[in-house]
Amino acid sequence: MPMPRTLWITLAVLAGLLLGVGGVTLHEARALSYLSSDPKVCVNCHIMQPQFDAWQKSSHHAVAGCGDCHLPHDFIGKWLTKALNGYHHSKGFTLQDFHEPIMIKPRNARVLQANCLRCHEDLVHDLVRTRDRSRPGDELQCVHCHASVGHGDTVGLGGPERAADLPHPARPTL
Amino acid sequence: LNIRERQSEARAPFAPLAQVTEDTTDPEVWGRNWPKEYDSYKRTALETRTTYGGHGGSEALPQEKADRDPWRTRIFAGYAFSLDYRDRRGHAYMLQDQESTKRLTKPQSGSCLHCHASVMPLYRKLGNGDAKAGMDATYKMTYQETHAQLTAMGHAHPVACVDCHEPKTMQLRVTRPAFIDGIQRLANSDAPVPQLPSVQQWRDGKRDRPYDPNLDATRTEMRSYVCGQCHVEYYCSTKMPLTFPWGHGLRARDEEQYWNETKFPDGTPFYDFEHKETGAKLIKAQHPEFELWSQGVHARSGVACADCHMPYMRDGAGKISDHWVRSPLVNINRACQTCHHVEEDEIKARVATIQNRNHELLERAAAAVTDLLDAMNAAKARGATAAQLQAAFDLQRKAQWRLDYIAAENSMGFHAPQEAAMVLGEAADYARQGQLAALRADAPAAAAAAAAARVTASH
Amino acid sequence: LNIRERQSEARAPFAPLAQVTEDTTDPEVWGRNWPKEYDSYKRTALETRTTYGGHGGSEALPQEKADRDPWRTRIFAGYAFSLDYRDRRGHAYMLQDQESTKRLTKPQSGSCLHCHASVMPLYRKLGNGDAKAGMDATYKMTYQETHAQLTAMGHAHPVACVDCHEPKTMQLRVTRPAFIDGIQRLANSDAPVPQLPSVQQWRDGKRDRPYDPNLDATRTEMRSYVCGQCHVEYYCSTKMPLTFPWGHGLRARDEEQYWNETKFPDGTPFYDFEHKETGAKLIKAQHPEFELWSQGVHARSGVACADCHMPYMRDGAGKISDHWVRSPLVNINRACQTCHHVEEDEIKARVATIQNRNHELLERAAAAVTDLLDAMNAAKARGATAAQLQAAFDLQRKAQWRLDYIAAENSMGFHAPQEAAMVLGEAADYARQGQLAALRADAPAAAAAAAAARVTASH
Ligand code: HEC
Ligand code: HEC
Ligand code: HEC
Ligand code: HEC
Ligand code: HEC
Ligand code: HEC
Ligand code: HEC
Ligand code: HEC
Ligand code: HEC
Ligand code: HEC
Ligand code: HEC
Ligand code: HEC
Ligand code: HEC
Ligand code: HEC
Ligand SMILES: [Ca+2]
Ligand SMILES: [Ca+2]
Repeated sequence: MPMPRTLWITLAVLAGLLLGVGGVTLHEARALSYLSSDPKVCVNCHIMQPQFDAWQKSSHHAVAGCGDCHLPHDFIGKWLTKALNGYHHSKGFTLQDFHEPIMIKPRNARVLQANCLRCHEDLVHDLVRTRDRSRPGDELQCVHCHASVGHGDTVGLGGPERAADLPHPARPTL
Repeated sequence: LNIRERQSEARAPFAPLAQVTEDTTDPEVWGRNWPKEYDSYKRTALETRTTYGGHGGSEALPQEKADRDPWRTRIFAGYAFSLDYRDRRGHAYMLQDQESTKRLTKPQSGSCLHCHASVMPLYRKLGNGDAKAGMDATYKMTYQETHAQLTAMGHAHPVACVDCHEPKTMQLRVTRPAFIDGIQRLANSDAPVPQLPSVQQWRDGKRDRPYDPNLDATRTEMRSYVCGQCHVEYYCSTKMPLTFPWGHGLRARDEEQYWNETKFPDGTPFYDFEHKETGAKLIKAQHPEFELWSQGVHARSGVACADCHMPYMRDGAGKISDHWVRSPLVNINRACQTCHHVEEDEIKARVATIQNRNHELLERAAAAVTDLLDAMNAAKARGATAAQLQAAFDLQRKAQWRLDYIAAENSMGFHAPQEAAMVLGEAADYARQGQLAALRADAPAAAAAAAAARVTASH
Repeated sequence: LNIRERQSEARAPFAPLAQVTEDTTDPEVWGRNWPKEYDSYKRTALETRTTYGGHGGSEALPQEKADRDPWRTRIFAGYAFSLDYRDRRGHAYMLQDQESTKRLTKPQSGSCLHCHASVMPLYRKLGNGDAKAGMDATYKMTYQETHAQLTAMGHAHPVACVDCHEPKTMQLRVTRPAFIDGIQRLANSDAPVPQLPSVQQWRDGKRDRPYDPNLDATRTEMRSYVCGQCHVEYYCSTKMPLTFPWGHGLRARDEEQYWNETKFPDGTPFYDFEHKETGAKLIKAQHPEFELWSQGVHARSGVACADCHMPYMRDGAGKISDHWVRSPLVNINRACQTCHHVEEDEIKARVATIQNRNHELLERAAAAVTDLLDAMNAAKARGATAAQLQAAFDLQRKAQWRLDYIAAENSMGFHAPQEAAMVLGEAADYARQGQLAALRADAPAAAAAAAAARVTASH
C-alpha cells in the first residue's frame, strides 16, 4: 500500500476542497464530487452504488438529491462537511479500512435530520415544538420511522474478507 | 438546528387561546388550543373490534371474559374478579366502566382511581402539595369516598391532557406517583434494562439523586412511560399503598419474586386472595402491557407504545399524534406500515399467526390449571391435609400467576411473542407438577417425600 | 492499491478456464473458474465457535451432545443415537464425520450418503439416468457398500459445487430426489405456505405437471431450497426409501401427523425405535432447520438461508456470495447488519436473549421427559401391563418428539423463537400428562378411565 501517495492525495483533497480549486490528484480522486450536488458524481465511487441504486427507486429521487439530505445547507457547515466527508470517504476508499456495510455516523445523522426539517418543518412543527429544550438532540429522529425515504428498505453490502475474519491461527486442512 | 427551531417557532407561535394549568383536567379547555388532538382524543369512545382486541364502543359494557373462557371464573373463585371481569374499552369509558363493575360490591380502595380518572389535583390536596403523600392517603379511603371528593372538586374525568402533558410546554411528563415510585425501584435494582437506556445511564452516573423520569428519560422513553403509568401489574387494596412490583425487574418471574418477598404491614406474607376451592393463597396479575412490551424486540429497537397506538397522522397542513388511542390493527397503515413496507393483509396475517399460537398455548395452560383444581379437590375429598397439600399450593400459585399474567395482558402475546410463550409453557408445566403433587399428597410419607424431591428437581 | 487501480478493478472481466460437467464433483476444478467462491468454500474447515453453535475446526471430533446433557443419551436408550451423537461441524467434514460415527456400528442404509457426499453421479448410474430410481436403489444397500461404489467412481466428496449449481449457467438448482419428492408432497397438500409463494402459485395454476422447484421456484426460494435438500427432518433406513415427511405441512405437529399416518411396506405402523426402558415406539427428529425457519418471521419476509449463512461480500466493485457456510454470529456485519443497522454487540445480545430463553425451556422440557421415564419405570415395577401403559406410551411419543425436535434443530430456537417455545411448552405438558397416566396406569379401571378422559380433555 503506497502510503505517502495516499496521504498526499487525502491532504490534497482536504486542501483543495477548502480552497474550492482542483488539481491533478484531486481530479484523479474524483474529489470534485464534493463540489457538486449531482447524485451521479457520488457514484464515482462504486462504494456508493447500493445507496445510489436504492435512492433512484426511493420516494424522494424526484425531489431530493444526495446533497439535499446529506449536506448541511448553512454555508460553513456545507463546506466543512464536504471537506470532512471528502477526507473520510477518500481515505476510507483508499485504505479500505471502513466498516461495511456502511452505516451513517452520528454527525451525518444530525445533518440528515436537519435536512428533513429544512423541507418538512411546516408539516412537523408541532412535533418539533414539543421537544425538550433541556436535552438538545432529543427530538424525535425522523429516520426512526422514515429510514426508508432515501433508499427504500435498508441497503448495504458486507465487506470483503479481512484477516480479522479468520480464526487464529488459521489452519485450513483441505 | 437551533436556527431551524427558532424559525419553526416564529412561524407557528405558541399562542394559546385558552389558559391551561395543572388543575385544568377538562380536555375541552385544552381542546381550544389543540383542536386536532382533542378531536382524535374524543374518538376513543368509538367502536374498534378486532379478533382478540378492541371493543364495541358505546353499545354496551364489553364482554365478560368468562363468557369466552369459563375457566376465568373458576381460577378466581372467592375473589372479586370472579364476580365481573370484562374486556377493556377505549379511554373515554375508563371511569364509567370502573364505576359500574360488580367488583365494587366488595370494598375497594380509593387508589383504584389512580388509573381511571384525572386524579392529580385530589392527590395534591390530600398531600398538601405532595402528590405521593396524597396517593398514599387514598389507599385506606373507600373507593366511594374518594370518588365523591374527586367529583366535588370537578375532576371526575377519564385520563386527561394534563395527565401526560406539562401545561406550559406541552412536553410529555409522567404524573402518577406509583409509576415514579416503581421506576425508581427498578432503577435502584440491578435488573438489566437494555430497553430503557436512560435508566442505565443514571445507574452509571453519580446517583446523587433518585432516577427522575421527567428529567432523565429520553423522549422515546417518555412515549412509553406515559402509558406505563397505568398499563402495568399492580397491587391496590386497603391493606397496603398502591405498588408496582419492579424491584427485581420487569419479567413475570421478577414480579413474582418481588411479591413473594413482600410482607403486609402486619408482617404476614403477601397474597391477593385465598382460592375458594383449594384454599391456596394466590396472586392476581393485571394488564402488564408495559412489562411484556419491555421483553420484546420492539422495545429493544426503541419502538414506543405511542409509535403503534398513537401514530402520527397527516392532518391538513400539519402532522399530529393520533390521540385516538386504540388497537393498531384498525390503523395498520399508520401504525405499522411506516416501518414495515408490507401489504396490510400480510401484516394482519403475521399478527394473526403470533396471536393464534399464543391463544392456543393459553388454552393449553388453562386446561392444565383446571385439571390441577380437580386434582386438589379430589385430594381434599380423600382427606389430604393442608400440610400434605403444601407442595400443590405452591405450584398452583406459580402456575396461575403465569397463566393469569398472559391472559390479563392485552396484546394476546404480540408485545413479546417468545417471552409470552415461555411464560405459558411454564404455567402448564407447573400446573401438571401440581396435579402430581396432589395425587401424591396423601400417599405414604416415603412416596410423598420422593415426589416432593422430584418436583423440586424439575423446577 | 490506489484509487485508479480500484476503479479499473471495478470493471474486471470474467472468463471460464476449466470445463465443468454434471460429473465434475471435484470443487478444485470449478475453483479454476471461480477461485473466490472456491477459496471461501474451503474455509468451512475452519473453526467457528459460538455459545450454542459453531465448531472447533480440525482439532477433534465435535463434542458429544450428551456430555452437556446426559438426558440426551437416556431418551434414545436402545437406539444408535445413544451410542454417539455429536454437534455438527463445517461442510468440509460432512463425509468424514459420518464415516467415523459409532452409529455405523449398527447396520445403516446407503441413503445416508444423500446428504453427506456428492452422490448424484452414483444415483444416475444406479438408476440408469433416473436419479430418483437410483436413490431408491440405495436404501436397501448397506452404507459400506454404497460408500465403496461412490469411492470407486471418485465422488466420495462433501457437498460440492455441482450439488447446488447447474454447470453451464451456474444457476442454483436442487439435485436431491428426496427434496423434490418432499416438496411435491407439500405442494400437493393444502398446508398454508405463505413463506413459499411459488408453491401457492403452482397450486392456483393448471396443475398439469408436478411442482418442480427447478422450474417454479423464485430465486429467493432457491436460496433456501438448496439447503433444504439436507437440513431437514427425514427417515433413512433399510426398511423404507429416504423420506421427507411434508405431506401435511412443515410444522412439528404436521410432520408428527405424517409419521403417525405412515405404514411400513409390511403394513405395520411407522416408528423409529423402541425405547429400551419403557418399550414405547418413538420417532426421532433430525435437524429440521428448513422446517423451523419456515415458521419464523424471516422466512415470511423472504429472508433466505443464504442471506444469513452465505451473505454477499463486496468484491471490488462487484459482490460474491461467501461460500464459507457458517454461523452468522461469527459474520454479523455481513449476515445481519446489511438489514439491521444496529451495533454488533446489540445484535449479539438480541440473539443471546432468544437463545437463552429457548435453552432454558429446552432443559425444562427435558426434565419433564426424564421424570416421565422414571414414572413409567415405576409403574412397570408395580406390574402395570403394556395395555395399562398405552396412554403413557402415546404421551411419551408426543413429548419426546417435541423435545427432540427443538434439541436436534441447530439454531437454539433462533430460526422461529415463538414456534420453538410453543413446541417445547407442549413437550413439557405432554410429558407431565404422561407421568399422570403412568401413576394411574395400574389404578382401578374406573379411576383410569376418568384419568384417560381428563388427559384427552386437555389435549
Ligand atoms: C430523501 C433523503 C435522502 C436522499 C435524497 C439520499 N439519502 Fe442517503 N440516507 C438517507 C437516510 C434516511 C439514510 C439512513 C439513515 C439511517 O438509517 O439512520 C441514508 C443513509 C445513507 C448512507 C449510509 C448507509 C446507511 O444506510 O446508513 C449513504 C452512504 C447514503 N445515504 C448515500 C446517499 C447517496 C449516495 C445519495 C444519492 C444517490 C443519497 N444518500 C440520497 C436519506 C437520503
Ligand atoms: C471517494 C469515494 C466516494 C465518493 C465520491 C462519495 N463517497 Fe460517500 N462514502 C465513501 C466511503 C468509503 C464511505 C465510508 C466512510 C466511513 O464509513 O468512514 C462513505 C460513506 C458515506 C456516508 C455515511 C458514512 C458516514 O460517515 O456517516 C454518506 C451519508 C455518504 N457516504 C454520502 C455520500 C454523498 C452524498 C456523496 C456525494 C456528494 C458521496 N458519499 C460520495 C466513499 C465515497
Ligand atoms: C429537498 C427537500 C427534501 C428533503 C431534504 C427531504 N424531503 Fe421528504 N419530501 C420532500 C418532497 C417535495 C416530498 C413529496 C411531497 C410531499 O409528499 O410532501 C417529500 C415526501 C416525504 C414523505 C412522504 C412520502 C413518503 O416517502 O412517505 C416523507 C415521509 C418524507 N418526505 C420524509 C422525509 C425525511 C424523513 C427526510 C430526511 C431523511 C426528508 N423527507 C428529506 C422534500 C424533501
Ligand atoms: C414515531 C414515528 C414517526 C416519526 C418519528 C416521524 N414520523 Fe413522519 N410520519 C409518520 C407516520 C405514521 C406518517 C403517516 C401519516 C399519515 O399517513 O397520515 C408520517 C408522515 C410523514 C410525512 C408525509 C405526510 C403526508 O402524508 O404527506 C412527512 C413529510 C413526514 N412524516 C416527515 C417527518 C419528519 C420530517 C420527521 C422528523 C421530524 C418525522 N416525519 C418523524 C411517523 C413518524
Ligand atoms: C410494535 C407495535 C406495538 C407497540 C410498540 C406496543 N403495542 Fe400494544 N398492541 C399492539 C398490537 C398489534 C396489539 C393487538 C391489538 C389487537 O389484538 O387488536 C396491541 C394491543 C394492546 C392493548 C390492547 C388493545 C385492544 O384494543 O385490545 C393495549 C392496552 C396495549 N397494546 C398497550 C400497549 C402499551 C402500554 C405499550 C407500551 C408499553 C404498547 N402497547 C406497545 C402493538 C404494539
Ligand atoms: C391514567 C391511566 C391510563 C393511562 C395514562 C393510559 N391508559 Fe390506556 N387505558 C386505561 C384504562 C383504565 C383503559 C380501559 C378503559 C375501559 O376499559 O373502560 C385503557 C384502555 C386502553 C386501550 C384499549 C382501547 C380499546 O380500544 O380497547 C389501549 C389500546 C390503551 N389503553 C393504550 C394506552 C396507551 C398507548 C397509552 C399511552 C399513550 C395509555 N393507554 C395510557 C388507562 C390508562
Ligand atoms: C395501575 C393502574 C390501575 C389501577 C390501580 C386500577 N386499574 Fe382498573 N384498569 C387499568 C387498565 C390499564 C385497564 C385496561 C386494561 C384491562 O382491562 O386489562 C383497567 C380496566 C379496568 C376495568 C375494565 C375491565 C375489567 O376489568 O372489567 C375495570 C372495571 C377496572 N379496571 C376496575 C378497577 C378497580 C375496581 C380498581 C381498584 C381495585 C382498579 N381498576 C385499579 C388500570 C388500573
Ligand atoms: C395518555 C397520554 C396522553 C394524553 C391523555 C394526551 N396526550 Fe397529547 N400526546 C401524547 C403523546 C405520547 C404525544 C407525542 C409526544 C411526543 O412524541 O413527544 C402527544 C402529543 C401531543 C401534542 C404535540 C403535537 C402532536 O400531536 O404530536 C399535542 C399538542 C397534544 N398531545 C395535545 C393533547 C391534548 C389537547 C390532549 C387532551 C385532549 C392530549 N394531548 C392528551 C400523549 C397524550
Ligand atoms: C417505529 C418502527 C416500527 C413500528 C411502528 C412497528 N414496528 Fe414492527 N418491528 C420494528 C423493528 C425495528 C423490529 C425488529 C426487527 C428489525 O430490526 O427489523 C420489528 C419487528 C417486528 C416483528 C417481528 C418480531 C416479533 O415480535 O415477532 C413483527 C411481527 C412486527 N414487527 C410487526 C409489527 C406490527 C404488526 C406493527 C404495528 C402494530 C409494527 N410492527 C410496528 C419496527 C417497527
Ligand atoms: C435471519 C438469519 C437466518 C436465516 C434466514 C437462517 N439462519 Fe440458520 N442460523 C442463524 C443464527 C443466528 C443461528 C445461530 C448460530 C449460532 O448459534 O452460532 C443459526 C444456526 C443455524 C445452524 C447451526 C449453525 C452452527 O454453526 O451451529 C444451521 C445448520 C442453520 N442455521 C441452517 C439454516 C438453514 C438451512 C436455513 C434456511 C432453511 C437457515 N439456517 C436460515 C440465522 C439464520
Ligand atoms: C448435501 C447436504 C447439504 C447441503 C446441500 C447443505 N448442507 Fe449444511 N451441512 C450438511 C452436513 C452433513 C453438515 C454437518 C457436517 C458435519 O457435522 O461434519 C452441515 C453443516 C452445516 C452448518 C454448520 C456449520 C458449523 O460451523 O457448525 C451450517 C451453518 C450449514 N450446514 C448451513 C447450510 C446452508 C445455509 C446450506 C445451503 C446454502 C447448506 N448447509 C447446505 C449437509 C448439507
Ligand atoms: C436429509 C439429509 C441427511 C440424511 C439422509 C442423513 N444426514 Fe447426517 N446430517 C445431516 C445434516 C444436515 C447434519 C448436520 C446437522 C446436525 O448435525 O444436526 C448431519 C450430521 C450428521 C453427523 C454429525 C453429527 C452427529 O449426528 O453426530 C453424523 C455422524 C451423521 N449426520 C450421520 C448420518 C448417518 C449415519 C445417516 C444415515 C442414517 C445420515 N447422517 C443421514 C443431514 C443428513
Ligand atoms: C450448499 C450450496 C452451494 C454449494 C455447495 C456451492 N454454492 Fe455457489 N452459490 C450458492 C448460493 C446459495 C449462491 C447465491 C446464488 C444466488 O443468489 O442466486 C451461490 C452463488 C455462486 C456463484 C455466483 C456468484 C456469487 O458468488 O454469488 C458462483 C460463481 C458460485 N456460487 C460458485 C461456486 C463454486 C465454485 C462452488 C464450489 C467450490 C460452489 N459455488 C458451491 C450455493 C452453493
Ligand atoms: C435480508 C434481510 C435480513 C437479514 C440478512 C437478517 N434479518 Fe433479521 N429481520 C429481517 C426482517 C424483515 C425481520 C422481520 C421484522 C421486520 O419486518 O423488520 C427481521 C426480524 C428480526 C428479529 C426479530 C424477529 C425474531 O425472530 O425475533 C431479530 C431478533 C432479527 N431479525 C435478528 C437478525 C439476526 C441476528 C440476523 C443475522 C444472523 C438477521 N436478523 C438477518 C430482515 C433480515
Ligand atoms: Ca396484581
Ligand atoms: Ca426422523
